[in-house]
Amino acid sequence: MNINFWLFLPEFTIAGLALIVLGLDLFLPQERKHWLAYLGTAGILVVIGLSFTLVDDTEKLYGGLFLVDDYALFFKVFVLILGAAMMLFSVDYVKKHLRYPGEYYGIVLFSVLAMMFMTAAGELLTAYISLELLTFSLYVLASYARDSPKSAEGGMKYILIGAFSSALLLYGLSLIYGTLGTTTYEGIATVLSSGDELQKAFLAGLVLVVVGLGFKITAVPFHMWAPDVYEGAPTPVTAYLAVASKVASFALLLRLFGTAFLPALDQWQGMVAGLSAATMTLGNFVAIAQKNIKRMLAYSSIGQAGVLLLGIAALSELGSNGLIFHLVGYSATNFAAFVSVIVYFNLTGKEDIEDFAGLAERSPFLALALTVSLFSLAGLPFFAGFATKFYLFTGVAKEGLIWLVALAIVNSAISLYYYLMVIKQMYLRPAPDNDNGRLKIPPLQVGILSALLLVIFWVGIYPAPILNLIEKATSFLYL
Amino acid sequence: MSPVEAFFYVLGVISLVGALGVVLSRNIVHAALFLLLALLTIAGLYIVLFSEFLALVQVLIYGGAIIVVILFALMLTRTRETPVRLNNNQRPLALVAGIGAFAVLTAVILVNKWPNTVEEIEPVPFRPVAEALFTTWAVPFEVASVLLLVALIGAIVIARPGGEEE
Amino acid sequence: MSTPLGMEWTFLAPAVCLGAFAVLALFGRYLPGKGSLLSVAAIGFGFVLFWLILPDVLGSETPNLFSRTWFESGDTRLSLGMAIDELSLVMVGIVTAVAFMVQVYSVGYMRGEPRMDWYWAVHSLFAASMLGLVLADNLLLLYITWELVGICSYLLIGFYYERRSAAEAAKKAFVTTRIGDVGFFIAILLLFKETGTFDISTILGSVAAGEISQGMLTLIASLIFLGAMGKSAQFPLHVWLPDAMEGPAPVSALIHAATMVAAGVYLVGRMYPIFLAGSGALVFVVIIGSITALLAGTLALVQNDIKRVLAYSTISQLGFMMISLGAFGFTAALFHLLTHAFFKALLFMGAGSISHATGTNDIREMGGLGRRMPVTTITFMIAAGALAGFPALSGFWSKDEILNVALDHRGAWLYVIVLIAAFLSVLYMTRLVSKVFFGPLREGSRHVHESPSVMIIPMALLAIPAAGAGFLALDYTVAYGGFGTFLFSGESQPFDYSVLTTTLSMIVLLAGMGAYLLWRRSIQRVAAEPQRALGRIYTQIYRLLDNKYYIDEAYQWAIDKGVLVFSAGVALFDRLVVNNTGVDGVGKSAVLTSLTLRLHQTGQVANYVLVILVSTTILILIVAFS
Amino acid sequence: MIPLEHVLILSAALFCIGLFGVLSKRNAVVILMSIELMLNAVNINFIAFAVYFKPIDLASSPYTGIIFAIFIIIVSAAEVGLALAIVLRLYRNRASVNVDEINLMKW
Amino acid sequence: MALKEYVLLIIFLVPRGAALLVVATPRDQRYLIKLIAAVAGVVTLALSIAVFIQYDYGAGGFQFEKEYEWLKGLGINFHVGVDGISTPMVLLTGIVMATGVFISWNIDTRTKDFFVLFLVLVTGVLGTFISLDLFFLFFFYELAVLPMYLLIGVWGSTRKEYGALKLVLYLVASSALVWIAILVLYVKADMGTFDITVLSQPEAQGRFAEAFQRTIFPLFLIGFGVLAGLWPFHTWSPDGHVAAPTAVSMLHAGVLMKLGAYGIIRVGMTLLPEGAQDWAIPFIIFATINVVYGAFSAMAQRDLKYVIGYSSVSHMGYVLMGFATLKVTGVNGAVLQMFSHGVMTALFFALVGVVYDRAHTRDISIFQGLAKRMGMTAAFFTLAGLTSLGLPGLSGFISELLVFIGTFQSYPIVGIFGIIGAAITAVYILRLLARVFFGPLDGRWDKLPDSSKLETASMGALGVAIIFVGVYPLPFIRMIESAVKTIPGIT
Repeated sequence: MNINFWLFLPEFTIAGLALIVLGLDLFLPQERKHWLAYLGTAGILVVIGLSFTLVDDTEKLYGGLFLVDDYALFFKVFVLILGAAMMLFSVDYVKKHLRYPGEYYGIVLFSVLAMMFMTAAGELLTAYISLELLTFSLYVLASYARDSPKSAEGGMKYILIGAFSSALLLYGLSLIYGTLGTTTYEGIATVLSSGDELQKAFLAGLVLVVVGLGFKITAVPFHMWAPDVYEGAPTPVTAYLAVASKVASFALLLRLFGTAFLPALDQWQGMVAGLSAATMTLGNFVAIAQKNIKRMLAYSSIGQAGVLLLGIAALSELGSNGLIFHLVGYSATNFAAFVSVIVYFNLTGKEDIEDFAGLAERSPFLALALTVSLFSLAGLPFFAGFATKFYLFTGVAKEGLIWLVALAIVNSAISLYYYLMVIKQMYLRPAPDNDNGRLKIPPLQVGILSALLLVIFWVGIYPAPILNLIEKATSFLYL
Repeated sequence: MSPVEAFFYVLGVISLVGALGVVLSRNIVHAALFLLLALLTIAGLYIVLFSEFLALVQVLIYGGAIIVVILFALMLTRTRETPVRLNNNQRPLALVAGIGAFAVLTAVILVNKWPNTVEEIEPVPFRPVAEALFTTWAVPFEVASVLLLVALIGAIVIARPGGEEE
Repeated sequence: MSTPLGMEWTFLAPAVCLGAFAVLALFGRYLPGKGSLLSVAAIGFGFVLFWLILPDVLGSETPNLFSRTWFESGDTRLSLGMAIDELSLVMVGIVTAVAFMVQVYSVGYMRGEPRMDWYWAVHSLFAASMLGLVLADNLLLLYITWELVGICSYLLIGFYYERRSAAEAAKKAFVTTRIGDVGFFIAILLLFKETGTFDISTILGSVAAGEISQGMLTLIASLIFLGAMGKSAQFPLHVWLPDAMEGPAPVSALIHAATMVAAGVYLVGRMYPIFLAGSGALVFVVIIGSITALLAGTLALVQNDIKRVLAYSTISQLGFMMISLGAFGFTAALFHLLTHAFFKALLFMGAGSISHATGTNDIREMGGLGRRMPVTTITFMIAAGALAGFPALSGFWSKDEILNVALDHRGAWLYVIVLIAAFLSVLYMTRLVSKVFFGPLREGSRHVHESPSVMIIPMALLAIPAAGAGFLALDYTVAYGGFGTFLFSGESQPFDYSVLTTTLSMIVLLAGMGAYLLWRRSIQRVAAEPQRALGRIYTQIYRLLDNKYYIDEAYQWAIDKGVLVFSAGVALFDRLVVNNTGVDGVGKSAVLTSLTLRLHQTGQVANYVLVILVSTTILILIVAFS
Repeated sequence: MIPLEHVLILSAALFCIGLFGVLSKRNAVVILMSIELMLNAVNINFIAFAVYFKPIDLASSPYTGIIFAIFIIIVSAAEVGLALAIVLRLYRNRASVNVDEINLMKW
Repeated sequence: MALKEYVLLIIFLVPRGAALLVVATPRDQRYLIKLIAAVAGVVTLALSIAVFIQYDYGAGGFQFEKEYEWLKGLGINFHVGVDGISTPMVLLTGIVMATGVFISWNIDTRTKDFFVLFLVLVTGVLGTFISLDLFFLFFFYELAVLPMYLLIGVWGSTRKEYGALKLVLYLVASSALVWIAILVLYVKADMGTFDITVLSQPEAQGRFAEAFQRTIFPLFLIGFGVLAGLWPFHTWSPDGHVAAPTAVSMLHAGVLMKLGAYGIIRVGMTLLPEGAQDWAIPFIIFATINVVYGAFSAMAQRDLKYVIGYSSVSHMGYVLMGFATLKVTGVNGAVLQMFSHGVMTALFFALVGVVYDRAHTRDISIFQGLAKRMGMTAAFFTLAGLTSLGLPGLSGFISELLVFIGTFQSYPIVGIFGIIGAAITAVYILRLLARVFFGPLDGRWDKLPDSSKLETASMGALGVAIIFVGVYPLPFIRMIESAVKTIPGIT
């Protein structure tokens, strides 16, 4: 086998970077550990730069296990950016609340590596093991706040349910392997499109795969771990869980369902549509009653997962473009929301919705950032959320799933209610008398937030360039 | 029924007994030992299925490593306040759900037409498996190694003493 | 005949007044005399213009003037057009003459009042609108000006808006007439629906051609009459007019006696062919007219406010006109309108002059003013005589005409009704005159002296037509064959002299005056002893009249207990049902759903796993075995 | 030869016993043990499929199932290690490893 | 001229640019901020007048068109243009915006935030009126709702949190229906475009079968209707008005509610003519209820703003009534009523704002005789009131007349109710005037100053617009008709 190892350049570099970070950690004094985050970020930027050497390279390595194409490249750059952002907005939080920063950043880098493999996997085992790597990293990160009982509780719930659901996933994979005799996406697609009647065991396996992956993307009814874990985890990790993990999982899902399982579309479309409907409705409704902002955002991102699932349910060119487009907008938006919460938490140590009272006076910028991101999450125009949802919904509607789109739109409207509850606190309520000084936001956080807001506005107002990239990426799906 | 087949059924029954022991035993340490039993008989089943290599791995990793870790953990977390209730209060529901799942899976297995079955199963040779593992499956292999690294670091970071409220 | 000015220039009269309004509204406060001069000049111009175009109109066959598209929509064309025919001509004459006199009179009467720029502006607007009303060749313009005179009336009644009563009276006037206007407006739109035009002559053409069904015409005519009832204060919409006396006296003279309130009569006259075609409506007209005439006549008997007496008298006289119209007496009605305009305006001006001098409107505080204010007294007496039907004075002619048509077309019952009403008018006028001008001079009236000449000259001038306008009924020349051959609907109605009527009306006149004397001499003495049966009856009747038959109370009750309660009910429904239940209920139920739903998240790993397992099993069942 | 279905049913039975354990146990360590049972059941599946089927393409050589099983064992080992570390941490924080007592976060 | 081609873009960009400028201005530079807003307002007004004058209604159709590709994948273009319906609406927006800025001159709490949001609101409104692509129409439609929450919640009064929340949620929820309907149209037409001008062509129309239109039209009707105050979905409106600060009430009742009506005609009736036909009778019944119900509700109110709020509900009923006639004249009247009511109600709210600003209450029952001290305010209030009750010579008369003519052509009974509604309006308006402004002056209001010069000028501008339309409606009607008669299904 002749392998061009240059094609692994990004992965190798990131792995090396992670090891360097872990190594340097041994030598850096405690107060300089945050340099590792900057190092990691810089490294990621370099890797992004390097990635561009791979533009338009299309290869199937190891008999289709590892795919090099623009789809993978798009998502690699995407997750790299997410990883870099995550490290940057973790810095202050890690300094204040967490021990062992070196390992933290190292594991973040490993998780980025895992996500890169997920986007490139062309085979079930590869996909599975990358997914596990990601999940493991997240288990660790979610339990990272050693002093916090909530963190450990979240970690425990996460790993137990995670292990359980990967057992289900594996059982499903075994059934698929058993009925089709192959695990590569290409092979699966070939067998499925041969026109034979689909086997019961395959269908059962398919369901189990959906369940296993549904767990990762917090699809209802496999979502129940999410609120607890999100609430318990250190907030930057929550953001990461809600965004990066979902992006990578959807990258995987989309490739899997858009290539391997595409011929069996009729069998799973209804199921995915049903899950999508349940996910967005439940997530949105339960979010209304939340008091903790992290938990509220957790439910909100469950709701968003339902919206994202629309793209899988209505798998088509427009649908998958819409899915990725929405992922882009969603990532920036949700990151912005979480970063605002992190910044506020760093400054005040509070994270209940009521604690945000008077933020508009105390820090107009922070209030604006949070407002913009919440409005964007609600799918209001001018912000990313509207454009991306509109695109996605149009794609889904075109596939004939009007009822689902209608439900999604109604859900967007409902979601506005609980977002407004936060905005109400920030703008309409005065800050408590004993705690109403102006807040000084560190410049780094201002920078991150501004960048995220820019992306939100950019996607919302002039998304054509991004969509061009997305269209190029999705052309590698067998649609 | 050939001896091999008989062996299979015997082992199967023992593994089931072991498994049931895990979930039914009233003593945690006993449960762990039942697990060991189940895992070892499953290794035996692998041999019946001509996968000696895997049987080896099973015994080494499960029998050697995992059970030990579990026993350690049990010791470290043993609480003095007895009597210990091992089952939660949704047990009847769990039973129904478990049986239901089993019924559905069995139905799937029985209804399904399994294609391409070989006439006679053959032993799985070591060498090609090893070769495949390091060539075709190099990518997952590398990922798995990173995964172990992450698990290691994670376990150390999380379990290392200190930080809890004393 | 050479004509000094073509009648197409008539439009200048309202146009100049409208221009004056615009100037006054914007810059009035900067003009000398707060703009009085401009306003008077504008209407004076109109009065002159009337005489200038008069020959042309008399000599012309076609009553067409000018018409200009205002706007178009779809195939609907709305034009602003004017036409002058005999009817309009008469009205223009009345309006310009009375308005001119009243405005001049105002200069004296209103001296020293605040906001006079506003007063003059509204007067000009009124003149413009009223002229527009009588000249309009289409219903739309007619309606517009109809509303505009209404609003001018509103604004002028409320001129002393700091008085609560004035503010309320203004509101009452507008709202009450508005009720009638609803009918009128509906009628206009129905006519438009039937004929596709607002043009009056076209509409009347189609009516004549029988293009509209009988029932529809009756309906439309009734609706039009509803409008007229509001404007002309016919029962039961008459309640606003007495209250409207809160306005300054010149306003009452002009708007609430001579011109605007007569617009209802004019309207019916203008649309008379429709009434004739849908003749059921005329019965309605005659009944309403009769009720009004009698009812207002009785009410005028007990009023102590001089202007209110005159107001009820106006209502009653308008009732006469309506009776006449309802009895096919088009000419008689319009003739009475003409004479009434003069003598009633004069009466109000006199009343204004008196209250200007005495500082009160209450006739119980007056008395013996005859010697102190000779000109006022004489002119007032002339007008009162005209109203009462004193021979040769204008009212004598017109009232007899009404009696004649009532007898001819509706029979003796109506004749009797009119006679009774006439008797009542003699009675209350006698009461008024004797209380105000005769008897001893009151303590508070020692300083009283005659009003300034800027007031009494217009009065004197107006007294001429008030006395002599009746002679217009007679034919003098071949060209002018009397009022009845000049202004008629259908066929000409030359002056109809009836000995019976004249005799009876003379008897009524004398009886009325005699009755008053009787009243003063004996009945009041009877009334002073309420323990006797006769006294009790008298007191009760008096109370009934004094409370205006409780009509206002009935309205108040209907508004308070009906409209307001209904609207409060609607508002409450809106709050409780639509909003709190419908809207907030949805919101609350969403929150409730959320509070319930979130309980599924128990925090127990085992539950979470169970849910996953059960749903997985179900999904497998569905997907694999469906 | 043992019928494939028998192997599969055996694995299904093991799987469901594991499931039942996960659903009904309080102790986190016992739950982990049950999960191990489930993973072993999956392994039996993979191996059975690997040996019973003819290969159909190169990448999925007959050994795919075997390889899969090897990886699953690796992962489960790592999982147990990590999970126990978390359980230990939890025990230190909360003095309990009974998952039904650990519900600070709910609703 | 080149500039002429871009005038719509410029109009649309002026408030947006101004918003950015204000964002860049330091918070404490209050005067500068107001100045920027004022300049933006005046420029927008001037440009909208220019568009109004330049629009050639002889030629009709869409003018000043510009089209830029935005998203090729979905066929979304940024396509702007105005026709005879949108041109008056743009003018209306210009007028209300400019006056709104001046009326808000006293806002000194969080001035910057206020004007940013205000300008965003205007951007949304203008964007909706000039967009010819359903996507952008909807985009700006929602954008216009968005700032309302904060504008009301922060600067409002009387149950502001409730009012703001209800308003925004209600409107966004209703726009969900619109969104759904838009997507359905897109899919059904299957032409890969959201462009209204394309979707109204026979090719697309051929694909909208009657049954389909009948199903989808109610989505537009209710979705947009909520914003237009359609009964029984109107309750957000009075509450929202009451809670909102003056300028926002002005824009809101004056322009924002028109967006709903505009949506009904521009999208619903244009693209689904047969659907409109089928729903005409329920539509007109609801509109009639609007008129009468709104008027009666207004009569029972004690808060000045509630009166005006419910009167808006009532008056918007005439707009809907006019639409439902499906007659050229009726629809003309409805569109003119949108303009007329916009100006009138803006004036009303400005006046209530002036009174509230000084008296700090809006309770009708405790006012008495304000005219003595606030002559200008009283005069303008009378003017607005007279417009509201349909006095000839003022704009309301013309529009209502046209609506009635249209209604009488098809549904005389409804027309009668409409006229009765106008009479009821007269009752409550005059009661209000008599109560609040006339009668003896209550001592506690002895010190109230009259409206300031700036306020008077703003109100004067609105008054001029009212009278202009009332006296010389010809250009408006010609313009509106040039567009209305091209709408299929309107006879």
